[in-house]
Amino acid sequence: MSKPNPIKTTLLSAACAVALMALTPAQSAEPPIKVGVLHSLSGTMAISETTLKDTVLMLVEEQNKKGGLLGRPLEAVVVDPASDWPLFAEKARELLTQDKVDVVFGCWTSVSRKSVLPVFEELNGLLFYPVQYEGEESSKNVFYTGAAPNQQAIPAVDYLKDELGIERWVLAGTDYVYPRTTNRILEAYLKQNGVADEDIMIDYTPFGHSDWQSIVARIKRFGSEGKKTAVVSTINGDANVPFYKELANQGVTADDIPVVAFSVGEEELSGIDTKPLVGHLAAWNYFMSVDDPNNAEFIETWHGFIKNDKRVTNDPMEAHKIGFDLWVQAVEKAGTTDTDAVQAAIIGLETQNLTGGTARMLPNHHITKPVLIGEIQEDGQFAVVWQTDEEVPGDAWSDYLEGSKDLIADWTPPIMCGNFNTVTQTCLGSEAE
Amino acid sequence: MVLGRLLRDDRGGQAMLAVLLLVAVLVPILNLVVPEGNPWHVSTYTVTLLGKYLTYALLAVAVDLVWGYLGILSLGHAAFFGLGGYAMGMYLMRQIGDRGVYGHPVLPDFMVFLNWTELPWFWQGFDMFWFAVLMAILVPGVLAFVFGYLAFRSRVTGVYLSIMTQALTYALMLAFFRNEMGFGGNNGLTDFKDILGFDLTNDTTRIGLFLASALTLALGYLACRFIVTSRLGRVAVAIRDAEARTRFIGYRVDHVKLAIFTFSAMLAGIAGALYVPQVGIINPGEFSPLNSIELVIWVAIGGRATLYGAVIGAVLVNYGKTYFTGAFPEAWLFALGALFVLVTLFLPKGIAGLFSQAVTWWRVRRPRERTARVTP
Amino acid sequence: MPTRIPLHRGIWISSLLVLLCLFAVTRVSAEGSETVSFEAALIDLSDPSFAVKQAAVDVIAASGDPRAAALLQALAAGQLYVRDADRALVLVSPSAGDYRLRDALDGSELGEASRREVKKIAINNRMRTQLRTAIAALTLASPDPAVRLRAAQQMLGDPNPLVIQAIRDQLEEEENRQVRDYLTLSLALADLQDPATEIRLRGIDRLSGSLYPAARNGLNRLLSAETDPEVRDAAERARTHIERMRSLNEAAETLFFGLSLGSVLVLAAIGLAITFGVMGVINMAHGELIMIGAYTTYLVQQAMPHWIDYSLFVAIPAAFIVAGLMGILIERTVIRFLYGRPLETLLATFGISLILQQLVRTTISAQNVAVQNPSWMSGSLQINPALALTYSRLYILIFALLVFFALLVILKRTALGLQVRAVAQNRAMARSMGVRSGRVDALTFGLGAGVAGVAGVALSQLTNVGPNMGQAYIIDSFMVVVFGGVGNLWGTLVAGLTLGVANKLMEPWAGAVLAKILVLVFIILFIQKRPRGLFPQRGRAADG
Amino acid sequence: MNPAARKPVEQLRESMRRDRQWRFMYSTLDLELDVSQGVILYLEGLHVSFDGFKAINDLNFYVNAGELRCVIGPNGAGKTTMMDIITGKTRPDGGTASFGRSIDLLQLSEPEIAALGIGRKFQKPTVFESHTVFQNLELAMAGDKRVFPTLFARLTGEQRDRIHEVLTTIGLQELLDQDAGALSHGQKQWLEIGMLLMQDPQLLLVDEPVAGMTHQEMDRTAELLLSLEGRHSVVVVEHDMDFVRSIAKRVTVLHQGAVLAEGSMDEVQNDPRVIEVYLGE
Repeated sequence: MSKPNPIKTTLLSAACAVALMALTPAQSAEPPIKVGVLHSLSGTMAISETTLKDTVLMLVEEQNKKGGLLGRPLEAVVVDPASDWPLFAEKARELLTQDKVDVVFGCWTSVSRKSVLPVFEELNGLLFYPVQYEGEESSKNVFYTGAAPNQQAIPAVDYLKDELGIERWVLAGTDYVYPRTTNRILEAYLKQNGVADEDIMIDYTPFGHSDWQSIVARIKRFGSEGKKTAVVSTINGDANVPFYKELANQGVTADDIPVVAFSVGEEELSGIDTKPLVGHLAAWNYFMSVDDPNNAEFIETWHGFIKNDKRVTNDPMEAHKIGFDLWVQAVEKAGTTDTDAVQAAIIGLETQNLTGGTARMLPNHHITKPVLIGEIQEDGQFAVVWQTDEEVPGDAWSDYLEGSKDLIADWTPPIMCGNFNTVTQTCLGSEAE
Repeated sequence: MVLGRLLRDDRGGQAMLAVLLLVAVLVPILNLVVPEGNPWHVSTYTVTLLGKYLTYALLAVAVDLVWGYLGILSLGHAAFFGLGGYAMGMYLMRQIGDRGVYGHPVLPDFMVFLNWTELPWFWQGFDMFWFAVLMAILVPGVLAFVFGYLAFRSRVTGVYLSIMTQALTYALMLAFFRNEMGFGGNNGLTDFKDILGFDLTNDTTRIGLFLASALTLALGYLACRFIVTSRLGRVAVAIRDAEARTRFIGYRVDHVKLAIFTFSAMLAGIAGALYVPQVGIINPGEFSPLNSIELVIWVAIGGRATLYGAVIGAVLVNYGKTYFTGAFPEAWLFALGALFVLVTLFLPKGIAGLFSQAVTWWRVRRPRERTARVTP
Repeated sequence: MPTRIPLHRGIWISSLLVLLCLFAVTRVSAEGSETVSFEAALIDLSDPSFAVKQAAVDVIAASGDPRAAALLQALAAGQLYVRDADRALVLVSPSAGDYRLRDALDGSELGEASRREVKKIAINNRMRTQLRTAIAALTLASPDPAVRLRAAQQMLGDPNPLVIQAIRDQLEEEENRQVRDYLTLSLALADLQDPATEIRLRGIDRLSGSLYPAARNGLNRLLSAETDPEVRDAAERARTHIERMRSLNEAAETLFFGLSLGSVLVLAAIGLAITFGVMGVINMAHGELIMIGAYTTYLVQQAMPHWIDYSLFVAIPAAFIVAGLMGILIERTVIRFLYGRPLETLLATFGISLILQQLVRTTISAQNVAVQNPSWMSGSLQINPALALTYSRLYILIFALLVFFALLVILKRTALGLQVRAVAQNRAMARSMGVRSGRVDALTFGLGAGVAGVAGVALSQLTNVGPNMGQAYIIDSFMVVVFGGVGNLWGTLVAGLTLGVANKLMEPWAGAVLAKILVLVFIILFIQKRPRGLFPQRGRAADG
Repeated sequence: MNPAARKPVEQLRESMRRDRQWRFMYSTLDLELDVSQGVILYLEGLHVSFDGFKAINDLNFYVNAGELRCVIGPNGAGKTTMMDIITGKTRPDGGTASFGRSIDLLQLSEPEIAALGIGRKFQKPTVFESHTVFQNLELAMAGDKRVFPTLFARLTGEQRDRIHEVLTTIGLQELLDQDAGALSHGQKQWLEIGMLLMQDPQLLLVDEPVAGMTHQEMDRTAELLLSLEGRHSVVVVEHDMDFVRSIAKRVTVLHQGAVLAEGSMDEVQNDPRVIEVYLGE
């Protein structure tokens, strides 16, 4: 049973493939800088994560066209954690110890991030995490380029409240940590804004829930009591199709009861018959339809790379783009790929958003983002109907939750802490060491 | 001596244990003594990987005991494995203490964020290692006992039983997904710090866990051998082949089934308890019915009704998975699927069957086959 | 069409429009634009800013121009485009490949145009609401009852006196029952606001027994303000009456939901009832056969994009054949070697299911695919204002029963059925009596697989179609078959519907997840009581 | 109280008998077999019907201790069903079945009945095919058959001797290490009878022992059964008249679930009803 580690061969092959793909003009003798890609290529999450894998490969290729980094070529190392959470931790360890990658771009679900977090902290690696998430976390080794709740949920609610005059709220979500946290934050926020208990309905469903009859009926009743009602949906990927279909069939249209979703983007829509969804909303930090030169260029390169101009771009892709740019800048600034140096260098760096404005890496390892509300159109794209005037800084610890309103994250001296309690002036938990 | 008796006519087992011993001795040396960079160095990554395989192997042995010898196809052993895992996970969570992100002295992070004020009753006592281990064995045991008592008493057999065990693990999965259950919902339990005061991230700790797994596997294997070589084991096979007859010569079939089923469940629980600290996370995915089916397939591939076959099957299939998921991410499911089909079609006795056939070929005096023919 | 408005009603409507118009003008000037004329507003419609567009809509609505209604309807329906060349507004209908253009105002043909040349006028929720109100005002007198109905619904509960007046006039003319309901309801609601007690009482009297949510809300609003005790308890009584009737309807609704969920379970399980129940094959690839059916639907729709409404009638036989052939293939290549070893069929078919999934991932795509609902499948059948049955569910319920009885007939009445049962009971005997058991096995399995495929067509209308969809149904299917009693079709039907209803009855107080768990636990305990399911099979064939 | 009410009350009282209230409160071992009347098996007024069809219809049947009784009868006469009732496989709709005078068989489960010393051989021989002949006998051996004793059980010297003794009785001594699955049809029959003997039962129920046997095998079987007479009570159900004549002293003829005739072979064969039944077919 004692055997030479199999994975080496694997990754070499994968790596070679990529290296070939990325014919760098600077074929220097310098050892390449390794970029790990940790996205599921099989299993349930493959639906979303495969695209992100391609995105990183594209970014690496582009960078190599520019002559690599520090005069060294970049080399992507791809592994498949197969939507299996323990496997995520295993593969992360593999990337960091076997392949000695300098940075990792990866993960989608919260549980996968939670699963790899200890590994990155133990081996002091770098992870760029591109998906909107529930917050309540800030690790020295992780950079959160997706939206924190205050960069997606709260602005969306503000829009519904102020622009559409919504008075009753249905918070519907799949039963896992992201919806739970988001809804608890929203509940607290709404109550602060004087919404009464009986005007908030919270409902959780299991993953891939497919029979929405009763719930939609309840929503319909809830909405038929005279006050303008909206649904704030944190329903996870697969369950959305039957949900929207049921809404449409029971005659709930976007103008009676609009649904604003946080997990439905261009990629998801491409797999849905959009007729029943038209007019419903989504809150993101990026829409493919945004008219901006950077965005146009990005879409063009993407279509060129994936060799299919039907493919859409979406928010997590932009997040990877931003993360990658910032990392490149940081490495150049630090002159090395050493983790601590890059961590020190990256804070405060800025890069262009694809939707205009700039993204800045904050001391809490989150970034500033504009928030856009889009309405779903027949063609599966979003028409932007509202957007924040300036970028919103990502907030690691929500101000609306009991446990965390006193916490801040700041990875610059003197605090250097992911969960610093401003009241007791102490750094809590393990990050203290 | 006992060991001798247990391993008589069990060449496969002897070989397996020998290899296990070899690995258990070599790996720590190659990992700790041999410096990194040296081609002989075994990375900690590989060590944990092996540790994981060993726990799977133990699980497979447990399944083979009930399926191979008792003829009960349990599609619910992942449930017992998972429960054992959760028991250990709860202990590890309690060990985190106030090092959680919210710095709460007692409550694990996910409880703080669910606004829970104090520890629910079923989390009491899990700060003690011995208690956690006890629970890792008892909880699956009790569940198996209750389920088995109902099922075997009312003579639920064959496919019905299999589907019921599947329902059991499915129900558990749904239950553990619920955050109200107080087991961390979909995220499960993770971010463990240390076990018995040893830092989990420490190489020696990992080696320790690896050795523990190896030892437990060996002991578990011998325990199962002891059962199958005893008269009880022969009664079990008798039940598998002719249940009614066994009843008529005066054995309480339901009692025999219950005893062995429960024991097997406990074994699975132990496997789970060893699995969690090595992979660093336990979540409801472990209860997924597909996992249960998959581990039945390990046994089938290794060779039903040969305990060492189960070990081989578990290690091979998982090694294959680790390899294929990296080698050809797009095609590995084809490979796996084809493997299952071909083995059932052409190797009804699995790999172990191949061995014994090979042996019988060149051995003049045919050694008695204890591996009974596979009958549904 | 508004040309045919009788004079006196025309006056009212135009005065109503005038009011809207004034309203609009103030609004528009607030927007900082000076446009008031109809033509100028037309130009504004193609403006990117939603604010400007809204202003323009108000103007158009108020202009009293005969073409307004048609124009706004086109805008609401998303058919209104602007031609880049001359910024002229055009009505667009998709034609082969490209667009067919008609002048938005006089409807004259403008010939073909490519997608590049025209740009759609995007609207948002606000504009939709605004448009509906405006259109309602313009079309209340439309000759088409359907249009009038929509208008009446839209105006429901609008306190604006002019609107009320318009409604009153329309009511005199109106002969369509449904429209009358709405109009009278609006008036009743108006009555509630009336200072005069007896008028309020009249309103309450009219409202009591009406199931429209608006009625109950009206009463609630009244009760929150009302002081007069007489009116109060009249309103109270009316409300309790309404509530009782509503709760009755809700019960009926829940029952329907249950049956519908049940029918889905039955559909998913019925194929398994044959492959597993009759042939004793633990077919883990069953879910994937369903998936194949669903994907067939998708491909059929791809093949006939302009005939979505008929696609299902093509898809059903197609799915049956494709899945059926796949089933026969599986049976001939793998399963036939495994008869009498049911537990090993489980392992083999599980392998097959993995292969089929990955096959779809690689050949079609890892993403879900979009299967569209035919128009006749969407929407719902309004029994009464408080109870509506969604067509898709209704048809699928019926469809499930059809499939079930079709199978029953095949198994009980046809020669094949006879042979199937013969082989199932005693293979050797059947053989010796000249039944070609090999052929029968293949056909039986093919039948089961085909039915699974047909189920896939139905499911594609309810949920998403992707490589993993099979996994979602396999376990439930086995539960249903085992619960019903292996080898008994009736058992499967009863079991499926029972579980569906039980699930839905529990869902309101237990929540979706807990309900499912409870159902599972119930099944486990039930099987302990009756080890062979609801309708156990007699004789030796049952001994698995 | 009125007589109508009495019967339920009786039933209640019966069901409330303290010693019968909880299954675990009494074990089968303390039930003493009482053959003081010289009768070992009483079947009285038994009724069984399978959805309408009366398989057993007011059957009264007695077996004396130590006798060898043959039961014949056309198909569907209820022979096998009778065996099922005795061994607890089938519960009758009415009537009583007791082992000796005191032990009510209808209260007991199959293993308990087996433990009391009623052994049964099935029509179709069922032995444990993946065990050796020796192991088959070992498993059948009388003794404590609860789980843990079985787990730690070791063969003692005299147990071995007992097994070998039986091996010789059934004439399989040189095949003791062979897998039972590899035995011939006849050998399986004998092995099964051997397994019965290992339980040293009071009463053996032997169902069609010679079906599909060669003549030599039949003779061996006949000897075997005769050799049991006296030590055990044996009930043999058989179709083959020659065989029955070769072993029977008393013969019972079942017809339509009831006893049609009883007596020596000759008496029975000359009984007009019997002839009518057999020729009637």
